Amino acid sequence: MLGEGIIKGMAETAKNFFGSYTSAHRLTTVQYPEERIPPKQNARNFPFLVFDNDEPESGLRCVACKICEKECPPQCIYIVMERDEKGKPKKHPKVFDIDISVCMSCQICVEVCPFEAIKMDTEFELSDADRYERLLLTKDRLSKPNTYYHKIHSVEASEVDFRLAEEKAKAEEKARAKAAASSKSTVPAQPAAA
Amino acid sequence: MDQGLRSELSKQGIFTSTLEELYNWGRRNSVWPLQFGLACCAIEMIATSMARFDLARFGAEVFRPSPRQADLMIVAGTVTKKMAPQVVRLYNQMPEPKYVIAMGACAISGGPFKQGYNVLKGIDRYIPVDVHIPGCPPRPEALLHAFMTLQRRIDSQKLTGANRARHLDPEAPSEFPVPEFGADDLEPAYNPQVWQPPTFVRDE
Amino acid sequence: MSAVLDHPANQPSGGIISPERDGKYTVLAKTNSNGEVDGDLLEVSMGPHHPSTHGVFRMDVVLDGERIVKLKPVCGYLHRNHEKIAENVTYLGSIPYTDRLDYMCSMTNNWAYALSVEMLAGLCAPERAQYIRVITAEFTRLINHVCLVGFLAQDMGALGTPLMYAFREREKILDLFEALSGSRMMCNYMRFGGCRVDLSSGWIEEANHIVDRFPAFLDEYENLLTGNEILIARTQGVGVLKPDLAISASVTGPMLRACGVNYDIRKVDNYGIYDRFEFKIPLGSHGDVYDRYMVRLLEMRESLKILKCALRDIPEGPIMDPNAKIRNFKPKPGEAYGRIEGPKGELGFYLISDGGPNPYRYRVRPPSLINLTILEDMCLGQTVADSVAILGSVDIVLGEVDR
Amino acid sequence: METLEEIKGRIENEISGAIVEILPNDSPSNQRSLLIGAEHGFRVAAWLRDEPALRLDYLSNVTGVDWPEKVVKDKVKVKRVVEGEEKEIDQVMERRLGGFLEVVYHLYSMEHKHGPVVIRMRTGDRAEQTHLPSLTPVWRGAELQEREVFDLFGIVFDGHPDLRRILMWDSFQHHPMRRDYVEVDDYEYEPTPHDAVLAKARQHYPKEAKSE
Repeated sequence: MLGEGIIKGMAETAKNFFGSYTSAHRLTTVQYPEERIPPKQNARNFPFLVFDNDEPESGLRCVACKICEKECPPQCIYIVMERDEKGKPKKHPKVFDIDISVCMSCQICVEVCPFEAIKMDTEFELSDADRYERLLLTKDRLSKPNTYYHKIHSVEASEVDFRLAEEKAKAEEKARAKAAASSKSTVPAQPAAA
Repeated sequence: MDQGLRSELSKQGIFTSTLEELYNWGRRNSVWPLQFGLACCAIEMIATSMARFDLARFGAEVFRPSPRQADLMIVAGTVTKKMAPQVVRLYNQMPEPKYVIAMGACAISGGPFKQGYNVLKGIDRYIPVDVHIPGCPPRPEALLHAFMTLQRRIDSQKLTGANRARHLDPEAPSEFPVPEFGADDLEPAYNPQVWQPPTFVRDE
Repeated sequence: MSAVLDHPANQPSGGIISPERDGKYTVLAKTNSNGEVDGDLLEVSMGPHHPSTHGVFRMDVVLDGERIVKLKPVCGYLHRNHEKIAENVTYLGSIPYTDRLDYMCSMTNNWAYALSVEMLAGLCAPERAQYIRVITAEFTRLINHVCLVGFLAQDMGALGTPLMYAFREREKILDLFEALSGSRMMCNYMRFGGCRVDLSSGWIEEANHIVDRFPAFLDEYENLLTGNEILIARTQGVGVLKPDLAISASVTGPMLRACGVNYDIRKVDNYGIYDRFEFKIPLGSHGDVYDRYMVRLLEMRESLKILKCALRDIPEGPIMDPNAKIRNFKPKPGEAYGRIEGPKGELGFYLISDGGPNPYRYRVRPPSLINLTILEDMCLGQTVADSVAILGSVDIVLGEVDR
Repeated sequence: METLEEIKGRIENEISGAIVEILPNDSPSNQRSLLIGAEHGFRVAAWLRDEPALRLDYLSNVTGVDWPEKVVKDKVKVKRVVEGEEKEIDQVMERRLGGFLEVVYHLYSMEHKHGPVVIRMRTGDRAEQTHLPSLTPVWRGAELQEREVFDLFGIVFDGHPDLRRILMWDSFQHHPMRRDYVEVDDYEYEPTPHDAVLAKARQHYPKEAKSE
């Protein structure tokens, strides 16, 4: 019969219309500002820097090794290493900028970082009228405490903490062994990753 | 009329408003976007307009296929040099008041494709942009957030005075020159009326 | 209107048009006894901004009344220099760029690239990674086909409704991808030698849940569309493509199979672990828009079979080849061409290494672009409105056409 | 499928004057290729397509590769008379390898389901002799891809029905995928400059140079 297919389609639409009130798999609208989709464990948007012990400056895990700067495919990371008066490099970034107007959220910086210093944030409400100032994340806007990391990626953060503690213990063990062997040096060098 | 008197009146069931508020309220809640996608972000833009995120809740009910019926241009995706003149032309065809959202890294600055020879490094070189959304691509919620940012911006616009809304200023241009294809780049490379290379220099 | 006829290969022939031509360009229009074109031809530029061109694609159409006499695809409006950029970033750095090629199916793009690098460097992904790849690739095929059908219906005037159904299912699969890789669209998930992260706990259950529900959705979708008289009238007998022309024009994917040619790289190359799954290859017989639509719907059902098996059989184990190096990866000089059956057709990557950290030459074989070769042949003699349906059925994504 | 050596032998037997060379490939992929002289390229291609045992009816991929001129340094031992005595001395010899452009075709067979057979053709140089025969009449699938190679590499395909630029605009003058293509300077301030971008930054903002 001509029109049968159309009627069948209409019936399907009607079924969906009423079904959308009752069944969850029909995905009703998320009323965004008031209601949010619960963020996923792995969700990523832009990078941030992790610091330990509530010390945003000295607690930064970043040692300014510039690996992420080099590996970043769109080249949106800029790092300047801190130097003391004599010009000797300190293992600390003086400038750490990420241009999120360029960043493509690929997570390669996180993957290549050997110090677990840079991680992915889930924050996405960053739209702004100003392109240059507000979309350039400087070090103070990037630094976030480890507790925040635990809050957004709990599973991953615990794994990282475990791994870091293990490494630290190993390094201390090594340093102690070294100290015992030479028996002269008194203070073991602090491992870089700590 | 001060805030106190107004709230007092509204308790009595009398609502007062200024012309400015009414005007901005109307404009704010009937922004119709242009159905215009360029690249990856366009898919997220479509996803935003679909049932799960439903951009229509904010008054952006319909995506208009014609620029003549649209108020908002969402530049969703990479603007290449080959496409830039068409984007400007579309913008010129939109009636005032009109707004532009640069959605995604590519539209803001060329994004990951910035090093490419055919990629325009930011659509703000040719047309004024009201809101930038970083992200590659931004989540649908991020577009909704940007939309609310735009609504707040519209809400704060003045009807009169020196800093009145752009479309109320007869001096302010509504159309911008369309760049032309040259032998090795667009000519001109940017519109100096809209955009100047920033002179910011890092001090360390 | 003689300007149209100026091309040296163009010779006006009498009478109207047959879509089959032997690779020659002939302008075909009604001519009078003197060999002149009857009446005026109308040149229309459809695009680059046009609601039905799937992005920034342009067709220069010459019309005789409402019939298409000549059609030239014009692309390049999204030429983002992917290949040039890839020559300047490392092998690892190219992976996120491949996501943005065909932005509906980032997982299959990842896989094609990872496969090519694995061929170039002699790596092999472990069992579990192979299974994950199959699972994600088949989910990608579902996303692509379901959205394509939605867009196709929208192009033909079904404003929104089928597309809304499609995007609803897409959202569910995207949620899976986000839980797996962290991003909805740009997964950046596969690596040469395996995958980036392992499946989280509960992921397989969730995936199983979606796979179980999907056939019911497909039935719904077919109820909505397949028997619809308007759809049938708009698609059957429209844009017919003959198998020999399709082969000669290197058409691949569902487009080719709709013409009845049995060529699916999953079966031919048996890349990955596709030889372990039982699935059929749906073939069309007419090669028209309707067959392309049906082939895609049937392919989704076959994908679901693969998904079911893969989700059941997935073993435990490592997900990265221990020989794979992510940083400072420098394959030996040489070249490799690896290809997979993407949702749109054969997606291949051709890499030349000179021993450095960046590829010397990096080339994407884009199925969307190459399937456009015969767009004109399919459209000649059809009406303008049909050209929209035909273009929709080719299934192009501009990120891949122009790169 | 036959080995490349067999194919090479048969081509040279069947097509008089055709020069075929097998190019090695050291990578584990082991996809070696046939280098075909440009003059006979068209006939060889048609033969590959029609030969019943091969039936390479499906042209998968066409691409260009740019090999600019390069200087290779070889150490050669030279005998020379120094102070009346004959000595062997290491001498560095410089060889100039002429640049050329190359097109690579990847062929498969849909009928026999085998492949790939990779064939290549090379131009004389990179400036004037950039003509190669078009294989579009053999495989329609080459049409858009050859246009792309023409656009990005500047190889002119003789016999192509519609050789125009495809990706860049028509008035564009360069061939951007060539390795010596210099991009136009449309630099703007970038907050995160390094490598090549830093060089540009220094040029545009001299102060930027001081800060590093």
